[in-house]
Amino acid sequence: MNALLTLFDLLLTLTLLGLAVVTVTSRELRRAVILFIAFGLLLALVWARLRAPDLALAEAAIGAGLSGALMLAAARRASGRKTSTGEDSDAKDAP
Amino acid sequence: MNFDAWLPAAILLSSMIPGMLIFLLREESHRLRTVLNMTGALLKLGLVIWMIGGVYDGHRYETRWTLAPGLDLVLRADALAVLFVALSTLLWLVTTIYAIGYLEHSPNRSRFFGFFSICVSATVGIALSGNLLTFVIFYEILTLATYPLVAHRGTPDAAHGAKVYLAYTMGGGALLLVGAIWLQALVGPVEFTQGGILGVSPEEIRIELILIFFVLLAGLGVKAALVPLHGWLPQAMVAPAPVSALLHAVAVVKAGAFGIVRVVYDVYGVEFAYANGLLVALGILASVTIIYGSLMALTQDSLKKRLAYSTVSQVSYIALGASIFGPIATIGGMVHLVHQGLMKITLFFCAGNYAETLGVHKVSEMDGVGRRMPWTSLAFTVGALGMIGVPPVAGFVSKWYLGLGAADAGSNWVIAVLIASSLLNAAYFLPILHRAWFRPAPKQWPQEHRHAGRLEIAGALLWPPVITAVLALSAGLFAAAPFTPLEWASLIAEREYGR
Amino acid sequence: MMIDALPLSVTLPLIGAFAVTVSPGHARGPGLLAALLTAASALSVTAAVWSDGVLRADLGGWGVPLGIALEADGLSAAFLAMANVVALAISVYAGGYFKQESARHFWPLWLLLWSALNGLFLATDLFNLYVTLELLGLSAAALGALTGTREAVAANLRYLLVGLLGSMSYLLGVALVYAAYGVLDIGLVAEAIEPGPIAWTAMALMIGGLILKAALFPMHFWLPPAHANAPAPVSAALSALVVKAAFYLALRLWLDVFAPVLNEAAANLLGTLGAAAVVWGSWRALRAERLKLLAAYSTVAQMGYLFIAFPLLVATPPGLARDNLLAAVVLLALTHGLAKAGLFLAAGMVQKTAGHDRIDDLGGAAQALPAATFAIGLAGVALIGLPPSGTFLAKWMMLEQAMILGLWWWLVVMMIGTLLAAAYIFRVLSRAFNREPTPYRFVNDARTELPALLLGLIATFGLGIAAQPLWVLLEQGAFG
Amino acid sequence: MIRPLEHIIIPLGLIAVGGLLGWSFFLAVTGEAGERLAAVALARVPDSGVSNPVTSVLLNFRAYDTLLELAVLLAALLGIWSLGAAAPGFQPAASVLDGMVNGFVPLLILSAGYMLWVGAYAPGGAFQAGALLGSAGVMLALAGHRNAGLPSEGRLRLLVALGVFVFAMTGLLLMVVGDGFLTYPPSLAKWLILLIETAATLSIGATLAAAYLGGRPAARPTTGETA
Amino acid sequence: MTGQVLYSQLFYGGSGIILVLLGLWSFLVHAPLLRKLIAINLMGAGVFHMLVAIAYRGIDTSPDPVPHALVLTGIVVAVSATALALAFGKRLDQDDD
Repeated sequence: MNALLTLFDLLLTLTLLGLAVVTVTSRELRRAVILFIAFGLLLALVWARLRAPDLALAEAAIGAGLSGALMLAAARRASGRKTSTGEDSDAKDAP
Repeated sequence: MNFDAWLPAAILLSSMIPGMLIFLLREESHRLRTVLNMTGALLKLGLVIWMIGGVYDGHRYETRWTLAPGLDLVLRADALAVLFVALSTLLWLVTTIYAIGYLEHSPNRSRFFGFFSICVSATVGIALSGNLLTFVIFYEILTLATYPLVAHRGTPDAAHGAKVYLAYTMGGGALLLVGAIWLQALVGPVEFTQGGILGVSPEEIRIELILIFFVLLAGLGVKAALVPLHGWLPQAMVAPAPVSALLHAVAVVKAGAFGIVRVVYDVYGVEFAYANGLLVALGILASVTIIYGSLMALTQDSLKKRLAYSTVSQVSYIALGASIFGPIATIGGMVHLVHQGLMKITLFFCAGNYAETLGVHKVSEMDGVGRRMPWTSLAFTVGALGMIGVPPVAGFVSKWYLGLGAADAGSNWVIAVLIASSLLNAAYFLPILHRAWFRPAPKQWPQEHRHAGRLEIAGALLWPPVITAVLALSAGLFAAAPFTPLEWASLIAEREYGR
Repeated sequence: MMIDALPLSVTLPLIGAFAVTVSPGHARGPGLLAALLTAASALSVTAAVWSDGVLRADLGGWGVPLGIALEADGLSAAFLAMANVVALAISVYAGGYFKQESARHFWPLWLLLWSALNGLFLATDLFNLYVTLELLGLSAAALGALTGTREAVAANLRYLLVGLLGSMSYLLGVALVYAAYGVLDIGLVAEAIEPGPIAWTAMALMIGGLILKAALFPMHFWLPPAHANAPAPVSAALSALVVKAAFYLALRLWLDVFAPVLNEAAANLLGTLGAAAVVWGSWRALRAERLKLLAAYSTVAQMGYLFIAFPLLVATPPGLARDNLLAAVVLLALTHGLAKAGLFLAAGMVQKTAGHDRIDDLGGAAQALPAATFAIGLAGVALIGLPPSGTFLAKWMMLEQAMILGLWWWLVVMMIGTLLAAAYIFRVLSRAFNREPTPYRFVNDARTELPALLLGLIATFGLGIAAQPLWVLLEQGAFG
Repeated sequence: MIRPLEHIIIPLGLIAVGGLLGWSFFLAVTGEAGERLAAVALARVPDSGVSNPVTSVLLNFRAYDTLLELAVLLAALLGIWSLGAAAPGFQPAASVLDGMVNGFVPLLILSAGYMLWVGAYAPGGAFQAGALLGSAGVMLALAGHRNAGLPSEGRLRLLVALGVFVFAMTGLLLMVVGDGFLTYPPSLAKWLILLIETAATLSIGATLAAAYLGGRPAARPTTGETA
Repeated sequence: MTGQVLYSQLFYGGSGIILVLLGLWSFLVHAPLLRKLIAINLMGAGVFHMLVAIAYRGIDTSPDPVPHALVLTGIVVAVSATALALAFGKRLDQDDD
């Protein structure tokens, strides 16, 4: 059982880290946000595995869900601006 | 409550509190402002007279207030302090009267008189300082309080003069602070003590102590206008006449000179300073300043600038007195603290009067002012003769004691300096007197304001110089009487040398 | 029945925030009432510490390590008192400063910020401190953007992000501490901590996060635009209190948590950064074209002085000298808080009257507002460190100790800073002298001018002439 | 192109930080910490009024943290409001979405209520419940409801600040009439926690939904329903 | 504490540290606001992950509830900060238009 669990742990964590990497390296903003949401959901799963179901729920609902929704709206706005003004949303300067 | 412990503080507050209140007054409240001013000045004078008597009888007046652990604010009335306090109190009263008359129709008087009072409070604080920390505190407050006075007129000239003034005095203040902190880190809290406190210092910090002396001297030398730190003084002439009078006679330059005296006698101790060659250095510096100031005065056509350079020169007599080892020269230096104040304030009052009444600002415009304004010119003449050292005006007494002291100490070169400087003094003052009395008046004065009354000028402007001239004259005439500056300076010297 | 002023100081502003949130149209009355009550309860905490010693409240009755406690010792009581006096003055000022629309946004956020401040000064739990830091950072950034100009919004967004990064670093340190020692209470952590990589890393993370929030050079870049573009009362709070809170926490951790693991290298690093901040901040303040930008750069410099204290504290052996040094540093921080708040409030008045705050064109406005100009002058005296301000005493004591230790270079740095400060302050004050005769009335608008003037007076005369009580206060658990 | 900051200094710094962090974390985990606070906390759960350990920590042992956390949430929302009014209208939703929303929102609200109740003894609680309420609001907003189902400004303000108020007032009342700030009497603990949690849930839900709208609520609501 | 638990704590905690570093890297090198926010959230997730890891005490032992509560608080704080920062960004965008 331990071996199985270890394998499971390994798989979960590798996927999690992989998601994180592609999130921060993703070229397109909207895609990065979606990847970030996926990352949050997977994190919730890992936390469920670590016997933290309360946190899993909260992360799924708040960390991934609401933060994700907020960021998606922002990304949509950014891409809207991109199409309307012709700017590249990624190059858009944050202060 | 112990009155002795409160008297120094009361003397300080008697001008501080009116000053604070005056800030709050509206511009139009002339009468209330005058009442506050005069009440403060007279109250202070009364308290000081009380204190003079007490100190003479050996009373000990000391206010001690702990600012923070190890840092005490000490106001103590010893003989030297009283000399300076009495001078500033007396001249403040006179100058206040003069300033009320001088600024009668000009704006921003609440601000002016507020800072004026604080300026005097700071001077009194410097005089009464019982330790180096307190001295530094009031020295800096004096800078702060005089800056608005120099800048008061708000013209570009005034702004520039104030800036230069501030740059010099802030720099000096910083040096003084560094020296004070350094000294305190070495030897602990520095209380002013007759005979000094460093006589018993260990040998291995001797070099550091000597270094600190020069740091302190540089800090004090700025206000005392020692060459080459005198650059601010002629620039600060843009201030209104009462301010110049106060700056030159009482507050700023005197604070520096007084500080040098304190450091030499009550911190280092005259024996320590003598033994380590500090006095020689100070003497050379003072002599250079005396000669340089006189030479510069000779070349100025602007009356106020000529007087300013004269101050540079004259104030250094005080430092010179401190630099000669021996009680007689000490008396000469100390008494000059008062005498120079009386004479120089007279001269500045008169210069102000000429400018106010006739628009005369330059020496070359002074032809015939004697007949046009006889009382003012008489006062001016007394002051000028005193500066040269003509008996029986007060200046003669100072120079006489300085010379005697120098001879006593075997410093013949000092006598040479004195003679040279007196000749130079004569060279830049006598032509003025000649113009004033013996040259015909021009048909048209540069800018004449005819005074409506019986006198040549308003009473508030005339009486102050006349009074100070009379005082300067009497200080010389009755020099041997009790409670004259000379007597008092002898008392100080006696106590400093422990004889 | 009992009333415990410790939780009261934190919750009263919260309840006030509720009141002004639900009645935005009438925010000023309840807001001022809440301000008054909050300040009263916080000052009563200080008074109680003064007379009875350290105060502690176990919230929830569980006690440490399980529960969270609030504690007021001399150090927290001193900062608490300063912060609440300043905050009260800012509240009164804001009552006259903000108009209808911005008032409704200002008051709830301001009370939340105040709650965070009091919570931070009283907290003893490392994680609770994280929450107060976040509350502080969020409400401060939101308040800073209230002017609504693009510069303000952009600068405060940057401030928000930097603050978040700082909090994150701090939180990482907390996680490490909990992992290693299993407790979060400051006292318990201090008992458990021992020198080693864990403690060093945790210290670096936590203090590193805090110096980001305290705007220590070179992490100061976010401060000047954020503070200069905020509304005047908010600038006052940000410069006087918010960065000071981060410094307080760094000092607290340094003294109470990491005391066993301190080393000279870390202290010298902080001191060197502080020295750079002093010189650079003062220089930029001198070059600043706007009054509020000048004040903001001056904050950068003043924070530098505070960090110079660390190497001195480490080099001084425990005893009277170290106690005095600590008190001097606290005195410096308190004086600066009062003075800088006074400066910003007065600058706000001048700005309102002149319609701008370009220093070179201030002439008439400065002369027409004697009280505000006086407040700038008094605050300036304290910022320069001239007598009779508290700063003067503090600098004197710090420098004397530096000289006793033979560390003369700190004296050089501080004197350079002092002279530069004199230059930039008098650059402003010189504008107050103008040929135009202006109708002289000392006070023109009491509600906005008096708070500024009072803060300046306390900084310059209160703390400079009567600093002794601070020592009495710090006797309560802060010395040792 | 090699930019030295981005390609050399930052990665090297990160490696250093990572190494230090990893080393310290390794030492911390393998060190003497033992059970940390687990045993203490778990032992006191029966006294806390709820049986879910996380809820007992959140609402009882470390309730003060949670109070301030609600304040953080409120501060964020007030900050958002101070930055301007909500962007004018979302696009009208597709009818399919609308129909889905109509079915989904009541379900979310129902599960929020359940989650709030169940938090006392099982995974769940105020935050999760509030998050569900918030998602209901988000969904409504996506479906084109201009106010995300939130009430008018006056009531909305009450709603978002309610959590902080109830929490703080409970604490103060307990201080005045009881044993101390937020010190629940054991017999009442369960109900007080439920009261606070209910208020907190409403506030969290309303705050998150309002935050999603991203600006001050319109002066006049177009829809009257509450979330 | 068994070796298995220790291993899990180290493993998950270590991956938390990697997440922190990833987030930090992204925060430092990416300018757009949204990317910075994702980065900060990622860092937060990393720290929370560490806390969850040290709370873990084995598959059949109750975990330490204290870090769980901390993480829950942290999640709410993070979403608050994200929402506020996005509102700032939105305001800037509006000003640009």
